[in-house]
Amino acid sequence: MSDRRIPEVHPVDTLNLLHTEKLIFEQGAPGRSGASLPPLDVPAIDPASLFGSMARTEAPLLPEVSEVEVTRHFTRLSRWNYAIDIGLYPLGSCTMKYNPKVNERTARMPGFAGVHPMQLESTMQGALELMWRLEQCLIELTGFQRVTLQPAAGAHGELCGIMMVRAYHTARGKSPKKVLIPDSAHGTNPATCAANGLEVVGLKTGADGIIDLESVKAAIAAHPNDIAGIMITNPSTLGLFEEHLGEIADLVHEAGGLVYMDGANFNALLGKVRPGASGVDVMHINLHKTFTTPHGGGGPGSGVVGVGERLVPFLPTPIVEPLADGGEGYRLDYDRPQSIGRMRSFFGNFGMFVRAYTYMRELGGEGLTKATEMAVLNANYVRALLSDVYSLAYDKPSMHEVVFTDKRLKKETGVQTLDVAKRLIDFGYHPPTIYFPLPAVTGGAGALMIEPTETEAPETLEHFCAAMRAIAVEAIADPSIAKSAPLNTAMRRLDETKAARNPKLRWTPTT
Amino acid sequence: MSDRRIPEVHPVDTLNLLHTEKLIFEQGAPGRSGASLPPLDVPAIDPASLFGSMARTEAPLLPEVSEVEVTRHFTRLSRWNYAIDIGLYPLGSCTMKYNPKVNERTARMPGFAGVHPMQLESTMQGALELMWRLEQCLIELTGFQRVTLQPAAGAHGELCGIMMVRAYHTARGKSPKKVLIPDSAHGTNPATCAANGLEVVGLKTGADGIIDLESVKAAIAAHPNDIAGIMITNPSTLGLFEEHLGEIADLVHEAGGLVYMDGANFNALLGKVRPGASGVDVMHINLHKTFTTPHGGGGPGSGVVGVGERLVPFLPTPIVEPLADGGEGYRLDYDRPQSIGRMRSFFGNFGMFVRAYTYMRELGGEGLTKATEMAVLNANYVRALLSDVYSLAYDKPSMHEVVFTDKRLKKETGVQTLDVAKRLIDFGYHPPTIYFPLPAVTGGAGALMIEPTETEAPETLEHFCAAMRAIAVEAIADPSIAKSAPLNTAMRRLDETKAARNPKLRWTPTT
Amino acid sequence: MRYIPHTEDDVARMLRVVGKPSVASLFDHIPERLRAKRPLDIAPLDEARLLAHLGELGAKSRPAVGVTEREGAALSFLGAGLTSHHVPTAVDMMLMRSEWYTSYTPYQPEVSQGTLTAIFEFQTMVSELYGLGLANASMYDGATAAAEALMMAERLTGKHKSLLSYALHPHYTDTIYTYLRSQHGHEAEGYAPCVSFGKDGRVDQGQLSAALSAGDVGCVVVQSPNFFGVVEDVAAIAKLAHDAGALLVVANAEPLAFGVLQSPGAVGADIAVGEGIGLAIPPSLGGPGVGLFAARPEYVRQLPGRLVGETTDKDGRRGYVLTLATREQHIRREKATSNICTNQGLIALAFTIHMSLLGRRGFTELARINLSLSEHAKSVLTKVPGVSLAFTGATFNEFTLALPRNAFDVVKALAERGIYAGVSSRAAGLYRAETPPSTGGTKLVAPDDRWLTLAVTERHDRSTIDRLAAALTEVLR
Amino acid sequence: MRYIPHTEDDVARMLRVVGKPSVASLFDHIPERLRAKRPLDIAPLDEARLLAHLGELGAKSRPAVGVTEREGAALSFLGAGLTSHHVPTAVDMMLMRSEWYTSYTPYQPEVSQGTLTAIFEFQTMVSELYGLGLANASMYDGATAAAEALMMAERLTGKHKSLLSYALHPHYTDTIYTYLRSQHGHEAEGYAPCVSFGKDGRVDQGQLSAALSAGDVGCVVVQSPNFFGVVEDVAAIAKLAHDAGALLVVANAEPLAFGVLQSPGAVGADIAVGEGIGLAIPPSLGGPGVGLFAARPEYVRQLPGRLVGETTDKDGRRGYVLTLATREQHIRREKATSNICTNQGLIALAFTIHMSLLGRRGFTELARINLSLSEHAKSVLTKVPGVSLAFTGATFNEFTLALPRNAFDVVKALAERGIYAGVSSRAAGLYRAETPPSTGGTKLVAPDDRWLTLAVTERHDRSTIDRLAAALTEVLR
Ligand SMILES: Cc1ncc(COP(=O)(O)O)c(C=O)c1O
Ligand SMILES: Cc1ncc(COP(=O)(O)O)c(C=O)c1O
Repeated sequence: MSDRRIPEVHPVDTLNLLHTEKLIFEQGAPGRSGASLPPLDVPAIDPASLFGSMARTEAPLLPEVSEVEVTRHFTRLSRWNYAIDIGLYPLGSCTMKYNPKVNERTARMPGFAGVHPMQLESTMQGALELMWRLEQCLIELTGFQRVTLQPAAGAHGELCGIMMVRAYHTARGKSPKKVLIPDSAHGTNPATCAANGLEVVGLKTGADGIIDLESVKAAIAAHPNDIAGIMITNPSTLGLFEEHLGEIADLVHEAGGLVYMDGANFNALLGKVRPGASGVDVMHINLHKTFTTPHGGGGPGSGVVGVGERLVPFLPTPIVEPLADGGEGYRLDYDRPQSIGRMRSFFGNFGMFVRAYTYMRELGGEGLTKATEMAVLNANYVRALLSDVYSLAYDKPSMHEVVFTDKRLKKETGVQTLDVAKRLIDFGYHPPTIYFPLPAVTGGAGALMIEPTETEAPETLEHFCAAMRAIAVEAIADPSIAKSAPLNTAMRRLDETKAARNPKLRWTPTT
Repeated sequence: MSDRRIPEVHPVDTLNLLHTEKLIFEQGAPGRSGASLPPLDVPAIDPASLFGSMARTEAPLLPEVSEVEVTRHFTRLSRWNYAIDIGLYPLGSCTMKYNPKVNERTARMPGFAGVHPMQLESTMQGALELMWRLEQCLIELTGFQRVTLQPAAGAHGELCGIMMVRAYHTARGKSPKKVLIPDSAHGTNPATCAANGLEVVGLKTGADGIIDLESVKAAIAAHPNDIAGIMITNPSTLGLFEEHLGEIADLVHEAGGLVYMDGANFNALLGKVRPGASGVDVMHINLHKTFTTPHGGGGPGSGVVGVGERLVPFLPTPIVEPLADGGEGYRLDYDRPQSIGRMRSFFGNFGMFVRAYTYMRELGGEGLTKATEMAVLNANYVRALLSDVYSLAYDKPSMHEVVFTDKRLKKETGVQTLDVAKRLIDFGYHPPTIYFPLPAVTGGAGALMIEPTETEAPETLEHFCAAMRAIAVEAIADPSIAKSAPLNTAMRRLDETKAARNPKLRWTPTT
Repeated sequence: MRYIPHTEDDVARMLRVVGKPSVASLFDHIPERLRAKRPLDIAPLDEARLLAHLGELGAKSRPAVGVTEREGAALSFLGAGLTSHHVPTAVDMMLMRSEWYTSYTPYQPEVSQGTLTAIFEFQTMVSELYGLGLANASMYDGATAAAEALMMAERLTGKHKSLLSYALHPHYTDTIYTYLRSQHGHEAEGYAPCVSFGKDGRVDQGQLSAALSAGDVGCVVVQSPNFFGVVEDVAAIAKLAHDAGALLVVANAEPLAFGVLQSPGAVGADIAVGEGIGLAIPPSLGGPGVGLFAARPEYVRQLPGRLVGETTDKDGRRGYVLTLATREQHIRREKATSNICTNQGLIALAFTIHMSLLGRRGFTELARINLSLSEHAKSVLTKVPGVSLAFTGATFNEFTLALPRNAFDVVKALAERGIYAGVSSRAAGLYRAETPPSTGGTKLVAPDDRWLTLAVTERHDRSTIDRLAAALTEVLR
Repeated sequence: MRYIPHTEDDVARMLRVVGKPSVASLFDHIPERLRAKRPLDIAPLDEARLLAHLGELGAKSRPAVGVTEREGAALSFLGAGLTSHHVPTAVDMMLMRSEWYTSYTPYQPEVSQGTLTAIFEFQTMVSELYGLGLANASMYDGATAAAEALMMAERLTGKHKSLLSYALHPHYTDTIYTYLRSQHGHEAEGYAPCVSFGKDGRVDQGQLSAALSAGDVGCVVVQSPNFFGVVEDVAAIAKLAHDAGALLVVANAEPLAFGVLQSPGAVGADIAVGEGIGLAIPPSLGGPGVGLFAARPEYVRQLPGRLVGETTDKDGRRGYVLTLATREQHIRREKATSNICTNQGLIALAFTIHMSLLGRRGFTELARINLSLSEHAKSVLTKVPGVSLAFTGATFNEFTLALPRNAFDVVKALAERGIYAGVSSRAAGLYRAETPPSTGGTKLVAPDDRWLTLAVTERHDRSTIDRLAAALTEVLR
C-alpha cells in the first residue's frame, strides 16, 4: 500500500452526525493500544519458563486502538440506539419506565461498588443491611414471608421459584410433574418448567382474555395427583387482571399444587394487591422493570423471589439475617438444610439492589402506589386514544398495558403489525412489543403490546397516539410507505432471515 | 381545548432518532415539577410578612416539567451537537484534542469538588497543594518564575497579563500607551489592550507569514518612549513559528516595553521552547486547549498566566505559597502590595486545575513532548495530503496547524470557504475555523484553519482529507451541492442575518 | 500513550509523506536561542497510580459538601458569595454526556443546535430571574460580571464615576478596582468610592444621595441580598440613582433569593449581575462558576459577552445561532464591548438543567424553605448567650451575627469540631481593616471583627441548626 | 413526584377521556379478596436525604477496592472467583451514556445497532480469549454458565453423568448441583461426582481416567486456573475426556490468564465458560457480573442464550440482528435450550470496552504484570516463617499458601490491620468439611483449613506485597 493513503469517502455514510461505523477490530493499527499500565517493579517472568507448552504463543486478536478511538467508537455506536432517555419506549411487558439518575449515583458509592463478596461479613455490614432493608420493602409490597435476592433476572427467578416448588413436593415425598400454564404466558414460563423436568399443561385463555375457572378445573381433573402447581402471570401479558386468581389458587391448592405468580407486571399492583396475602405461594419480581434498575441493553436485571411460609425452608442459600444474639448487625445464613442450594455465585446482582432500594425509598409507599395508579391510567388513556383505529385484543379493563391487534388494519390496507412497528420508528418512537402474547396473535393477527408506564406525561402519549393514528391513515392512502419503513433512519429494515440462514456470529480478520 | 388531544405529527420531524425539539419552556404543564425537596421541619415563613412590598408576588416563568422530561430534553438536545468524542474537530487555534475521561473523575473527587473557597486554609490543604504542584508543572514547561492560576479563560489571562505590564510601567513612573500587535492576532489581543486603555499599533505580517523585524523596528521608531509592549502569538494563528521572537524581544525590551506572548498555541511547543527563558515576560496558556480541560460548549476554561522575574510583584492576589516557617503545607498570600489586585472572586477555575494537573501527571515530560511532536506531525501530514487541492496560505513549515485559502477553488468553481465548511458536515466532520486569521483572508479569500492535534490517528486524518478532496472534486462537477450544504442534517443552513436583523434573544410565552 | 495513537510505523510512514527525515526535523526552523535546553522533568503516572495520587491530595482537604458526614464532609454554613445548594444527580449525569462537554463555542450552528438551544434557554431563565428582558450567554463569574456591568454603564452614560456599596462582596469590589485600575491607573479607587451601610445593614441612603448630588455619577453598584445577607431597598436606591442620571447595577450572589424577593429588574435595576455556581455544581473551591448578566433590552449593543438568537434554517425550521457578534472582539477587535471569548458554557448548562428541574414551583418552594430555615436559625442562634443579630434589616438565607468575641477565632474553634460556621468579614481576602477602599470623603463603618456571616439552606434542618447552636454555646463559654 | 409527571389537571382530563370517575375506579374490577388491606408503609425521602441515607449505609462497609486507602479501602488480595482489576475510567464514563443503559434487548435492529454491534464485538472477544469459534451474548455469571454448559453437554452427548473437578470454585459446584437437582431430584450429586486434586493442586488424572472408564460420562468440568489458582493440564484432561467419549467444559474465573496461557479451545476444550466481572466493573459484592460462554461452532444449535449475527439492510449495508432465536424460550418455549432471557448486557459492554482499551498488546502485558507480581509475592510470602506453598503446580495471579495455623483466624487478624489477605477455602459459603460433594466412590482431599488463597495483580506492587508479608509475619508470630 502506498504511504499516502486517501480512502474513498461518501457523504451518505453519515446521516445527521451518525457515522457508518467500522467494527472496533477493523480500526486502529498494529501495536496501538489504549492501555495505561503500571511499571513493573519486580522481576519480569517469562510465561514460557513457567508454563512450558501451556504458555500462549500468539496474543488473542483484540483490537489495536487508542483510548480516543475506543471512546469515539462506543460513543458513536451508542447513538444508533433508541433509549428511554430519548423518548417513550412502549415495549409491552418490559416496563420501560424512567431510570432515576440518583440510582446510578448510589450504586457507585464506594461503600457499595467497592465491596468484594469474599470480605469478612463484619466488613460488609452496610451491604448486608441494604439487602435486609430491600427485602423488608419487598415483603411490605408483596405480603410474602421472605424474599431471596439471588436470581439474576426474571427467568432465573422463575427457575428458582419452580425449584422450590419441586423441593417442597419432594420433601413431602411427592413428585407431581404437571404445571398449568396459560397460553398468554411469557416463553420463559414453559422453558422454566422444562428446565426443571416438569411438564406443561396448557390453559387456553377464555373469550374474555383471562383464565377461566372451568379450564383450570378440567386441567386438574385430567391430571389427578400430578399437579405440581400453576404459573400465572398477573396482570397477564394481555394487560388484564386475572380476576379468578383467588379461586384458581384454591383449586390448585386443593389439588396439592402450589401457585407461582410471574410478577413481571407487578408495576400494575403496587399498593393495590399483595400476592403473598392472596393465595400466591411464590412470585418473582423483575427489579429491572417495576423498580427502575436500568435495562442495560438487555441486562443485568434482578429477579428476586418472594415466598410464603410453606416455601421458606427451601430458599436458596445464603440469606441475610439479623445477628442472632440481638447484637446490631447482619449475617449470612448458610445453614439451611432444606435449601435448594445456590442459584449462582455470590449473592445476586447487588448493584441492582442498591438502585431498587434507592428508588423505593425515594417514592415511599404513597409514591409507589401513585406509580401504579398512573401506569394504569396511562395504559387506559392510550387505549381510549387508539381503540377506534386499532382493534382491541380483549375488551376487559386494562391494567398497566393494552394489547391491540392489526385485524382491521391488515384487512383494510394490507399493512401489518411489523410495518406499523417499523413506521413508528420514522415518527421517533421505539415500537411496542409485537406478535406477543400468543392469544392475541391467533388467526394470523399481529399484536401490538403497549406499556406506557407512569413516567410518561399525557402529552407524550398524545403525540405517540397521533403517530399511531397517522400511520393508520397513511396506510389507507399508500400502504407501501409503512411496508418499506423505516425511511428516516441510517439503517433500513434488516434481513433477519439472511442472518439465520448463514450465521456469521463473530468477526474474523480478512487476510 | 378538548380533553382528547391529538396533536399533528410528521415523520419528517425526526431524522434518524433525532427529534425536532421544543424549548423546555414549551413543554410540560402548569404545576408540574422535577424537584425533590426536603420537608420543612421548622415553621414556614411567609415572605410577605418579612419583605412587605419587596416580596415577589408572581413566580418567575421557569419550566414546568418532570425529571423525565428534563432528562429527555437535554439528552435529545445534546445529540444535535458535534463533539470531540464523535470525531475529528479540527477547529484551528482551539486545540480540540481528546479530553481524557480520568480528568472527569479526579475533578469530581469529594476532596476537590466539595471544598468551599471560604473554608479555613488549614482545611483545604489538598486544594492548595494541587494548585502549587500545578504551578510547578507550568513553570517547568514554560520557564517562567511564577504562574497565576486566577484568570478564567485566555482572554482573561490576557487582561491580567497586560494589567501587569501596565502596573510595571506605572511602578517605574511611566505610562507608555502603545502595544504592537500583528494583524494575525486573535481578536482578544486588541480588545484586551482597549480594555486596558492602551492603543494598538498594528504590525503587518510579512510576505512569509511571520512578523518581520523591520516592521517592528519601524513601529518602535514611530512611537518613541511610548511602547508599553508587544503581544505576539507564537506559533502564530497561521500555524507558523515566529522565528524572530528573540530579536523582537530584544528590540521591544530596548524600547522599554515588555513582551506578552499569547500562548493559546502552546501545544506546539511542549518540551521544545520555554518562552520564559526566551525573552518573553508574560504569557497566558489556555488550560482548555493544551492541557485537555474540556471546552464545555464554550467554557469554562482557564487562562493561567506565567511571568518572568520583572512581573512577579504585580501578580494578582492571592497566590499559593509553601508555609513560611518550613512547616509542611501551603498558605494563601494576600500581602502583595504591588499586586494588580484580584481578577475575580475566589481562586480561579479550580475544577480545571484538577483536570490539567491530572493530564500533565499522566503524560509526564516525555509524553507531553511527544504530544507536541505528534501534533506538529499531524498538521504537516494534513498539509501534505491537501496542498495540491487547497491553496496554502503561506509556505513556511507548519507547526500545530495549517492554514489554507479557497483562492483556487473559488476561482475555478465559485465554491468558497463557507460552502466547504458546510459540506464537510455532510461528510461527518466539524468544519475547521474559517475566515480567520486576517492575513489569510486578504483579497476576499476565505481561510480554512485546520488544527488536527496529536490525539488523531493518521487514518482519521486520511479520511478527513479524503472528504476535503472529494468536496473539491465535487465542486468542479457541480458547485451547487456545496453551496446548499449541509444536506444530510436535520437542520439546514441557518439564516444568521435574520437573527441579527430582528434579534429574538429569549423565549416569551405566547398567550 | 493511550491518548496518542501514533505507532512507530505510523510515524515513519507519515514522515515519508511529509518529506521529512525525522520528527526532530519538524522543529529545525526554531532558532537555537529559543530552543529548550533540557528535556522536561515531570514524572508520568499510570491511571491507577494517578488516581491514587490525586485521591491522596483530595484527602488532605476536608470538604464542606459531601453526601454524608461519614464520608468526611464538615457541617457547613459557609456562604459569602457561594451558597451551595443540593444539585440533583440528574444535572451532573447530563453534564457527563460528551456532546456537551467535548464540544466548543457553537460557531457552526448546523452541528451545534444542542448548545445553542440550551444557551437560549439559559438566557431566558436569567432574564426571568433578574426581571430584565435581556441576558447574555454567561460571564466568568459574579465579580467579573459586576466589573463588566460597571464598564458597560460607563459606556452608556459616558460618565466615569461610579459608587459602590460597601456591603458589596469584597471580591467583587476588589475585582472592580482591578479592572478600573487598568483604565484609570492607581487613582482608580477615586473613580468608584464606596458608600457605607447603616445599622440595618443596608446602603446608607443619606450618604448615597449626597454622593450622587454632583450629578457626575454614571452608575451605582449595590448587592442584594448584600454581603451581610441583608436585602437592600433596591427600589429606593434605583430612584435615587435614576434621579441623579445614574444607572443602577444590582449584583447578586444568590439568585434563589428571587424566589421570594422582587427581581432587581422589577424594582428598577438597569443591569443585574450574579453568580450561579451554588445552583449549578459543587463548590469546587469557587470555580468554575457562572457569571449571570442581564440588562434592559435597549442596551443590547453595549452588552458584553455572547448572545444566542432565534432564526430559521433554509427549510424554515426554527433554529438558533450566535448573533450580534459585531459587539464582540473577534469582529470588533479593539472596539469590542469586552474582550471575553470563552465563557462558562458548561456551568451555564448545569444552571439551566437545575432550573428546569426545580421549575417554577420548585424554585419558589426551595426559596421558601431556605427563608424559613434561616429565620429559624436566627431565632435559635440569637438565644446563645452573648450572640445577637448584627443588623436589623431583613435577610434571605444568609445573615450576620454579632458574636461576643473575635469571629475568626470562633470559626477556627468550630472547624475543629467539624463545623464550618460561616465567615468572619475580616477573614483573609475579605475586608481589610488597614486599607479601606476609597471613601470619596464619606465615613465607612468598618466591618466588626466579631461579625460572623452564615448561610442556612435546605441542606440544614432543625437538628443541624441545633448542633451549631450547641457547639457555638460551648465555644463561647 | 419528579418521576411522575401527572398534575391534578392532567389526571382529571385523562379520566374524562377514559370515561372513569376516579383513579380508584380503574381498579374496581379487582375482587375484594385480592385487594391490599392497608396502604404501604414505606417512608419517602427527598434526594439529599436519600443520598445521605445510602451514604451512611455504604459507610458501614469497608470496601476492598477504592481509589486510595485514605478513602477507606482496605489493601485487598481477595480473588476466589472475583479478581478485581483496575478498570479505566473511560469504561464507566461510557456506561453512563443513557443510550446504553436505558435501552433494552435489541429486538428492533433498526434502532438498536449500537447494542447489537457491541454484542457482536463481545462475542468475538470471548471467542478469541477462549479460543473457540462461537460465543454468546452473555450468561448471568460464571457459575450459571458452568451449569448451562453441563446441561448443553448432556444434550449433545445424550449422557446424563458428568464429572466435576473438586478444584472447581465451590459456588460453581453448588450452582451446578442446584440445577442438576431440578432435573434429577435429590440424587443429583450422584450424577456429577467430583474428582480430587493432587499435591500439585491439579485434577488427579488417575482418578479421572478411572471415573471415565465406564464410558457413561458425558462431560468433564474443570476450572483453569482452578479455585486454588493452579493451572490445569487442560490438554491432558481433554485427551482423557475425549477418549472416553466425553466433552470437556473448562470453567474460568479469570480470563486475563489467557494473556499468558494457551486458550482452553486451543488445548482441547469443547465448551469454555467464565466470569468477566473483574475486568469490567468494580466488585459490587460480586454482582452484576457477566457470564462468558464459548463453544465449538458446530454446537451452535444447542447453545443457550442470545446470539447476534451479521446481515444487511434493505440497501445492502452491513448490520447486526439477534439471530438463531429458534433456540430460545420466546420462540421455542418448553423446547428451548435454556430459559434465559435478560442477560448481563451492560456488563458485557463494559468488558468489551475494557478489552478494546487494553487491546492485543495491553492485554498480554497486563497478564505478564500479574504473573510477575504474583511470582514475586510467592517468593516473598514463603519467606515468612511457617508459610509455604500449598501446591507445586504453576499458577497465574492467584495461589494458595499453607499457613502454620487456621487461615480464617489469620484473615480476621489481618482484616483488623486493614488488609484483606485472601480467602480460606473453609470460609463460609465455600468448601464444607461436613458435607463433601458426592465422591462417586473416589477419595477426595479435604481442603485444609490452613490454606489461604490470594490474588496478586497490577493493583499491587513490591511495597504492598511487603506490607502483607510484614503483617502476616506479625500475626503469625
Ligand atoms: C411476563 C414475563 N415473564 C418473565 C420474563 C423474563 O424476565 P427476564 O427477562 O428478566 O428474565 C419477562 C421478560 O420480559 C416477562 O415479560
Ligand atoms: C490565539 C488565541 N488567543 C486568545 C484566545 C482567547 O482564549 P479564550 O477563548 O480562552 O478566552 C484564543 C481563543 O480561541 C486564541 O485562539
